[in-house]
Amino acid sequence: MSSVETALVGEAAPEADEPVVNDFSIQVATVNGSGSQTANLVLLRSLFQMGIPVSGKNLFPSNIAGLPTWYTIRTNKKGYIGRKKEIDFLVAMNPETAREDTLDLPPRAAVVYDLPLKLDAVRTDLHFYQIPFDELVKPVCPDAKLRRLVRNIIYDGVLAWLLGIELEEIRKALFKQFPTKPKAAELNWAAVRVGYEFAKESLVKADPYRVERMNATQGKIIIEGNTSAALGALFAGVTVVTWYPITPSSSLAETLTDYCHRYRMDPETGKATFAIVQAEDEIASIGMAVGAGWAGARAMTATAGPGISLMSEFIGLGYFAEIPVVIFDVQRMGPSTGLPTRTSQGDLLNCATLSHGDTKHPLLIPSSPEECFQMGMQAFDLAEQLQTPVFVMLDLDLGMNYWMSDPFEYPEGPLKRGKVLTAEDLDRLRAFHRYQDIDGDGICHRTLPGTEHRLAAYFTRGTGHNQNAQYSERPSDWVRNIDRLARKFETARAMMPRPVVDVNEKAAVGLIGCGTSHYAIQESRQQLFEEHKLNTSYARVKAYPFNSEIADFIDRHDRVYVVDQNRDAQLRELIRREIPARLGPKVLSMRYYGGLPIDARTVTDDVVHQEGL
Amino acid sequence: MSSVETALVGEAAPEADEPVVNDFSIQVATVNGSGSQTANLVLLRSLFQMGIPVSGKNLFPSNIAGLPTWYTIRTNKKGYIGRKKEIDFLVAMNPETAREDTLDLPPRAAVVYDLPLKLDAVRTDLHFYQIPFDELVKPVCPDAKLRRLVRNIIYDGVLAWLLGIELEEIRKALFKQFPTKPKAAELNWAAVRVGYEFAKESLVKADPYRVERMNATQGKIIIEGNTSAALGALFAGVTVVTWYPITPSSSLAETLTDYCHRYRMDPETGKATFAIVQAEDEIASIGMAVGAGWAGARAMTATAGPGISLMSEFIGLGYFAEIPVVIFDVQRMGPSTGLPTRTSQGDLLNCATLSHGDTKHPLLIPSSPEECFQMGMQAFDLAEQLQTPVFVMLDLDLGMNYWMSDPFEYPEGPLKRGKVLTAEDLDRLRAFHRYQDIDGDGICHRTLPGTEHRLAAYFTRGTGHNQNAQYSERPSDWVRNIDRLARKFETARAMMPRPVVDVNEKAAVGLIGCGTSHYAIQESRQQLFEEHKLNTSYARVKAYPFNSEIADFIDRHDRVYVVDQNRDAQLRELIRREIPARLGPKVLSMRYYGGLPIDARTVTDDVVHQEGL
Amino acid sequence: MSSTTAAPPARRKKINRIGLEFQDYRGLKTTLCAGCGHNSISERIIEAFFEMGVDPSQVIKLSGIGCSSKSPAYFLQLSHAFNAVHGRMPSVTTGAMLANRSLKALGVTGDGDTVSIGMGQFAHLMRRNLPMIYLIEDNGCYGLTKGQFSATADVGSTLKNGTVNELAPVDTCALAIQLGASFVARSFSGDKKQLLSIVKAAIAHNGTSMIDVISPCVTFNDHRGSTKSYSYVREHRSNLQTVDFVPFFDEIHLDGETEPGSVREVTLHDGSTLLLKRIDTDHDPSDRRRALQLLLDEASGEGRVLTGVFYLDNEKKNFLEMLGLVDQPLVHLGQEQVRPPESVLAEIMEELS
Amino acid sequence: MSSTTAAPPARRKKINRIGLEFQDYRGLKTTLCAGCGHNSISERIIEAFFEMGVDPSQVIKLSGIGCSSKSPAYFLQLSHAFNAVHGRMPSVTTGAMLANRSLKALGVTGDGDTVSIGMGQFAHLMRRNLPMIYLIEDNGCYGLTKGQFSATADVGSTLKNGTVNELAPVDTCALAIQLGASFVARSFSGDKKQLLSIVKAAIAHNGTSMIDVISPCVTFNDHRGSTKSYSYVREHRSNLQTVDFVPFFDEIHLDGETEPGSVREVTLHDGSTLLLKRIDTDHDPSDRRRALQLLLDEASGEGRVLTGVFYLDNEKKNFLEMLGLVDQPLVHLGQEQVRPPESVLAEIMEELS
Ligand SMILES: Cc1ncc(C[n+]2csc(CCOP(=O)(O)OP(=O)(O)O)c2C)c(N)n1
Ligand SMILES: Cc1ncc(C[n+]2csc(CCOP(=O)(O)OP(=O)(O)O)c2C)c(N)n1
Ligand code: SF4
Ligand code: SF4
Ligand SMILES: [Mg+2]
Ligand SMILES: [Mg+2]
Repeated sequence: MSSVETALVGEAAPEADEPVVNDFSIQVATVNGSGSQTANLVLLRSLFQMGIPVSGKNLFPSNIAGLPTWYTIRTNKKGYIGRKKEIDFLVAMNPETAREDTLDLPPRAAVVYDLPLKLDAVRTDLHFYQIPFDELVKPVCPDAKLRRLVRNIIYDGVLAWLLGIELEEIRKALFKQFPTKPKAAELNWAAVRVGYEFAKESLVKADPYRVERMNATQGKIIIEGNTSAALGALFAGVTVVTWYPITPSSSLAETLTDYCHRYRMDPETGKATFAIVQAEDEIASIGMAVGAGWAGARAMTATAGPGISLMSEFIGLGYFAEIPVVIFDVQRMGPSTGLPTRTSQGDLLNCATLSHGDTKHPLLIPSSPEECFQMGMQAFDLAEQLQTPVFVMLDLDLGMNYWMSDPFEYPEGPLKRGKVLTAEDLDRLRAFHRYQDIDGDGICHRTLPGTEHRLAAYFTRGTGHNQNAQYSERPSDWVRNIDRLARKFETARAMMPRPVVDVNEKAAVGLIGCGTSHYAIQESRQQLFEEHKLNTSYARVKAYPFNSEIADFIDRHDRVYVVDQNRDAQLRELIRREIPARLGPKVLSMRYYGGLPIDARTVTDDVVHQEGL
Repeated sequence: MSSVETALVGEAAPEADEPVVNDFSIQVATVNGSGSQTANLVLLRSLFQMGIPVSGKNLFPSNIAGLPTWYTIRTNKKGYIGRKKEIDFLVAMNPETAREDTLDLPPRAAVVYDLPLKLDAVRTDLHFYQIPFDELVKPVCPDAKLRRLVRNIIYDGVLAWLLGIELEEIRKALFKQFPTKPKAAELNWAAVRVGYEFAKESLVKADPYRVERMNATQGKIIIEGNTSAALGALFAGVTVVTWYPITPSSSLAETLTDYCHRYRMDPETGKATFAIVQAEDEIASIGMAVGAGWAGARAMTATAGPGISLMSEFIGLGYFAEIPVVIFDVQRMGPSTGLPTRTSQGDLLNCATLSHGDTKHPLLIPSSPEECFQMGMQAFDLAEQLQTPVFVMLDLDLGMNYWMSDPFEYPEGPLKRGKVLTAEDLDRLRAFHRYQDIDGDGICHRTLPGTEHRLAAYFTRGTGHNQNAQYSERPSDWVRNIDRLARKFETARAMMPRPVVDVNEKAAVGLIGCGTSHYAIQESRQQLFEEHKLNTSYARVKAYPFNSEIADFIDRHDRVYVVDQNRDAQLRELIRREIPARLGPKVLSMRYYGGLPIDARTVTDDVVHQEGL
Repeated sequence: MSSTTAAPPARRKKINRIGLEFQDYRGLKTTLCAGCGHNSISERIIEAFFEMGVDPSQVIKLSGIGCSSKSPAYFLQLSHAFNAVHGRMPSVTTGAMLANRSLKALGVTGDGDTVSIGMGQFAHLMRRNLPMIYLIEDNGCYGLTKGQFSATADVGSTLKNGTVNELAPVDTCALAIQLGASFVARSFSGDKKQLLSIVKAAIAHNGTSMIDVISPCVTFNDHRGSTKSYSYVREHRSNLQTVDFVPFFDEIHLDGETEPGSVREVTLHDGSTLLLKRIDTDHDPSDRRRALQLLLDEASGEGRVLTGVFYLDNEKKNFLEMLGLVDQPLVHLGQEQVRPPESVLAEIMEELS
Repeated sequence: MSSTTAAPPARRKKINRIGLEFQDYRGLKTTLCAGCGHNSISERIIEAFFEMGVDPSQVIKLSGIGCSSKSPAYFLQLSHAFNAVHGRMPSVTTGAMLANRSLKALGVTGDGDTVSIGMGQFAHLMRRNLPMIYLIEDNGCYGLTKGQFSATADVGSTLKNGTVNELAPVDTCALAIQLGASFVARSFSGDKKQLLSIVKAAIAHNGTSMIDVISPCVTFNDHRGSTKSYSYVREHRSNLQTVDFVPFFDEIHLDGETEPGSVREVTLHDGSTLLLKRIDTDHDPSDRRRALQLLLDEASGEGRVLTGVFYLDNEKKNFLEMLGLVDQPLVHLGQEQVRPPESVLAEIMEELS
């Protein structure tokens, strides 16, 4: 609303402002299914190629075509790549939202818009650049049917001139987008140039935003979290992948499928060294994964909230029957079907104790593509070492958006396959008790079906059992068994990745967060210091269960804010459960759950408010 | 083991001890499917009819016939009817377990056993009564095929003589068991008399246990919790019941079905004023209940842990789309299939936040048949008033065992149907916004399908929506909506039944428990005082979310033990979540999870240990 | 809302037998892709309910999750709607009908929603013959999740990326007949006349009307290589009969050139008439055995897409009749009808004492 | 364990072609009711695997939840077993076979486990034709939960308390054939010879062998009024053929009095032979159309219980073949086969830079 008023207040045309270099946000407003994706990625890439820290976030509707979509690109010389709340530079292509998008802008922002929209009539305190897209596209693209798709990339040319993006980099990025389709690439490249020429001839640069070459992306890659996690699974040697399509996790399974077809076909026979099955639903996909894990495969599934709920019964079986399986949960906004194309951290609590009865499950929580890759691999080791379901908790922002990253490192050492007894072992041991805790770590030895030995067979069940896997209703057998499972969870605690802790000796206030909250927290810490002289420490949780470092971190501060991208402070809830109760009062909460990636300003404002600054 | 040693140590035959009147436990060990159920119930009833406080607990296997079953009956003049750990009087009929059962007895216990078992050879420190059941049954029951079923009731006659149970009461109880089968009753009655006569002629009473008529059961009833809950639903005017069989909840739905056929057929037409459907599974049963609740029916389902897990997705929909539905969860021991015929409180945490995303659900937790009845009714009022799924958390002990109870009181006042707008209302209001919080309590008005009015229709969905129930992905719409749901949960808090609080001014220690833990806690408080001079206060939680009284209770004590019949201290977990963090350190935990109903001694020993007494 | 719905001015004035305008049967503007088969189906639903003069306040629209399952937002704006969870529309509809048997239920679903995740509930719904219209918008793929194969994809059909489907498709019509549905038909979103007649017949029927409508996904499954594309279906479709419908409130006129014996007149539950005009061979829709035969042959045949009315049983008891419910909808029963009197409680307590 | 299994002394010495004793194929002592049909089936399974000389270490036994699903504890003690959750054995078996294609999978389930809660997974398993034996111990009720009707209960069949079933039963064989199973038969726990031959044929087959075995529940569904009682089945059963089985390692001997043409010799995947001797009419088990016909007629007929081998397709690709997996079980692949070399990661990183 307030923005509306800003609009009504007639203001003088803006002065020529101080130049703002490599530190602003661009928002491209289009409709989905209009091929704007290419134009936006080319934009992103060319900035990246110029060595400027950059991030892109796609805000798309839960539908296939024709609804409003916003793509925001942020450049930041300091390397802050979380979402920026304010838009500095708008590219308005969508009649449906153009007016509102313009009204929401802060004063002095710049607007590139499609001529018919007449946005310059909406406000007087902005920098407007009017582009006759339809007119410009005609000469480039005689075929009218294709114009819809080529039209958009013209704004890349316009922006190139306005922001000082090197055309050559745009060209490079563009041809990278069409590796196999040179004609399409040429067509688009022509469109880019037309936009550039038009801008050069007819626009007067008035806004302060510019880019300049830097050296901050040297050797980096650009990748989505889902692709990274898929690569993790690939290099973990996954053999059985069973899944059911659901946004935002589908692309994880689909990318993995592509990579498997490229790199996991047996060279001699040309046959597959993996099995990927699109199951009939999530109950079947987890059931297959559990069956495969039981039989000795490195098995996984990928899903999102609704799938997690459906998998609940099977996860309880996996926990109790002690079966290794990896579940990638790419979190979207729930409850229920909720907002399938919006991000959240709303499944933490549910996954940590999924299923009825007393259950606890390890969670890995990556914050970056690199961690998606590493944890994507580690999850399989942990699942097999612990003989239990392990969750990798991504979110839509991390999974489906493009991120800068250092290249991934090739894993060292052998796959950790856990305590599996072979026929030879059984010969040596002369006895096999499936659920006997020989090592005292709560983890017992298992055999795989097909092991050629009279002692190998055992009976796997979700019902009460004794150390020999025989059915038992004896209270003592029951208690011994689930106490051991609790012990196993303590073993897991020590194997989980440790938090990343940055203690500021001067800080009385600490921040704790996980996953994609990281970027907002990082930037917020600087804001808190620069704007309010508030020193903060920061601990980023990478897994559940937590180890003592989290308690120590809380202990050494007066107040700790746990940042959650959910309503019910789920991460804080998990932390509270595991720290000494005396620390409880120090643990405060900062929550955002609007479905957009959390931004630094929101964190800062909330903390400032709670701190009474 | 220790008991084995006791056995090996030869001891002198016991002295004639002091008589023990109306304060002992009997354990009948048989195999299931052997008709012992009748004999045991007759025993229970006749003691009840003699005015003696009594309880019976059936410890049965998860199979249909041929496996060991134990039935324990406890008489206690003080009225403590929780399970008693020690067995004073054993009736050994099952060759498979007889020896072990005997070895487990404390010294000086009495044993009635079947002649071939020769138990007197096992120990010398017990009172043995040997009965030739096969021989005795022949004359009574010429038909050899029937003998298996009649044989057992002979021990009722034996016990009648040994314990001083009035034959006439046994007769009464017996004929009550066979209202429609006089011949069967007569046959069994003859068997009882044979047992009695045999005992009188050939046994010498040596053990101290006796019963004497009291007046403590005047006007009381004997009933199972499942039957009580079914009656609650019946008198709540339930109209749609959809379920899927699962132990220990099946009898709830089946008893309700019987009562409905008796009392809910339309007098004129003889047609049903209810719909009861055995669905194909739990996803279908909750789906049907949700559909019915949406359409305006008083709808319910009944299930146990595995069913709860399967219902997870639909419960999230019910929460988010705001649909009234009642779920009876008769808790059994999990995780997974676990121990289907053992009791637990292991679903508390799972039900409280069932489903992915941010969800919270009200739980009612009855401790007695009366509360099963009351809460069974109240749940429907709450569900419709709050427009949300409401859980009634029984457990196997409460649901499937027989309990003494005061007769139920007929409910007063009208059914509370919640905020439903009729066509007339709509005429008056001239507008309808499904999700507008007019009253500020988070609860909005709904209309029912079929309402004849142009304004009545709205679109129910599990996806993001605005106040008019239209699809929306706007962050502001989303946040407003789920903040309102959180507000609604606070409204629920005030509507939940308050805890039963008994503060002992002298007490530094408090106990908190729920459900069937009540009986053990009650008795344990006396043990703690009598044996250790430890004064305790007690708060029994009847529902989640809790109200301030629980925090106040914790606040006024130094240490509070929360009693949980699960491994992970689930009730304590829920309490910790809701009380001010500063109270956290006071909240300690006492847990039992062996699958038998928790007993006072176990609570006492644990508290004594933690208190260092 | 009206602002977002665009009715052709021509129709504006048209009034049906219960005095409602065509407009009243519309919904919000579709957000599905332009050209999506589902949009045509929505149009037929609007026409059918308008022309039959069904009171929209007595209709409930239910669906699962998918592009198809979104479509209830785009028709019958005056009817209550329930967009449930993926694959579970059958149970929700069953519950709603148990609660209020006087409602007219229209369930719209997709091939993924029904045949993949929804198979179990679909099967048991058919078995119960719940009175409802069960309409599958069948495009052989998962539109909303970007075009993966569903379980109705034909052998050899390809995805845009070239992946070939090897698993045999599930024939929803054959299943429905075998499992107990009492009205089973298949149509094509592109055949206005046939689809309209069949939807009307479903409205007139008492029992489960299972209609599988081939409804191409223009964005993900309309390419060459797909057997659910517009062009493929147009080329390979063969009609079992010409389907005409005459509502109970109209006169039957057989056009002149129909020679006697070539048309089967089937009277439906509400008195309306279904006119099935023979094309090649004559098919008696009450012949369950033969209907299954036809579908089996088709499945084994060379990619022929057979549409028409396969099966109809007017006599079969529906689920609500089986349950022996009072005529009055359960939701309309008063407290005195649903809460037994104090005497009953006393009697029960007495038994338990 | 041996202490709890009681083998008839006579058999002790018997050795099969891989040198194992009969004893080795037994399991724990049953805890099911005396007389339960499921126990007879366990006996046939023991005999079949022993006589076929299957290596038990290469067999996996899987089940859901129910009395029937408990029975894997009572046979093949040397085989790995997985007693999963209710109705989901198909997915668990699928996963296990994906992981290790060299295993022989035997799934044992109940009518409730399969046709009620398990319908969805059952349907998709049949469609995939996963190589496994899928054996339903069908008693028309839920034994373990005390006898409620399942979805295979016949119309008019009664519970012990008199309740009558009105819903038509689901024919698992007809469904299996329609959905794609390549070997489909029905038998009776009381017919040792027929059941043994069929189980052996299932062992010999490559693909999904769906066997529905009528297996009376003596405790809850063996009363008069039940159509799944021993007496009812004995009285109403009619055999499609006499079924004999000759393993690949034995000679075929047709007994003298079989007149030529009356016996169909079907060669199975492993070279064994199934001998189907005509009784009334001749049935070609490769005729899918006719098989469905038979089952449909039976369903409409007067409570006849038709048993025998209905359908067999030796050629049909199974699911693992469709997936084009390496011959070596995936679980046996070494790290070098499943983790691509460093060069691959470098190549991918290059593409993404
Ligand atoms: C439990 C669950 N699993 C997966 C999804 C993701 N999902 C949404 S729509 C859809 C498939 C829809 O296919 P179909 O029913 O054929 O509808 P169409 O879009 O093709 O019309 C899936 C898998 C979901 N919403 N819920
Ligand atoms: C998810 C779930 N729901 C319900 C149950 C309870 N339950 C156990 S066995 C069974 C039915 C078994 O019937 P069937 O498969 O026919 O086996 P049978 O006992 O008749 O051999 C049910 C409903 C369960 N264990 N799990
Ligand atoms: S994606 Fe396909 S099914 Fe979905 S709306 Fe577009 S065309 Fe229709
Ligand atoms: S209850 Fe029925 S099915 Fe279960 S074991 Fe007994 S006889 Fe068999
Ligand atoms: Mg589809
Ligand atoms: Mg059964």
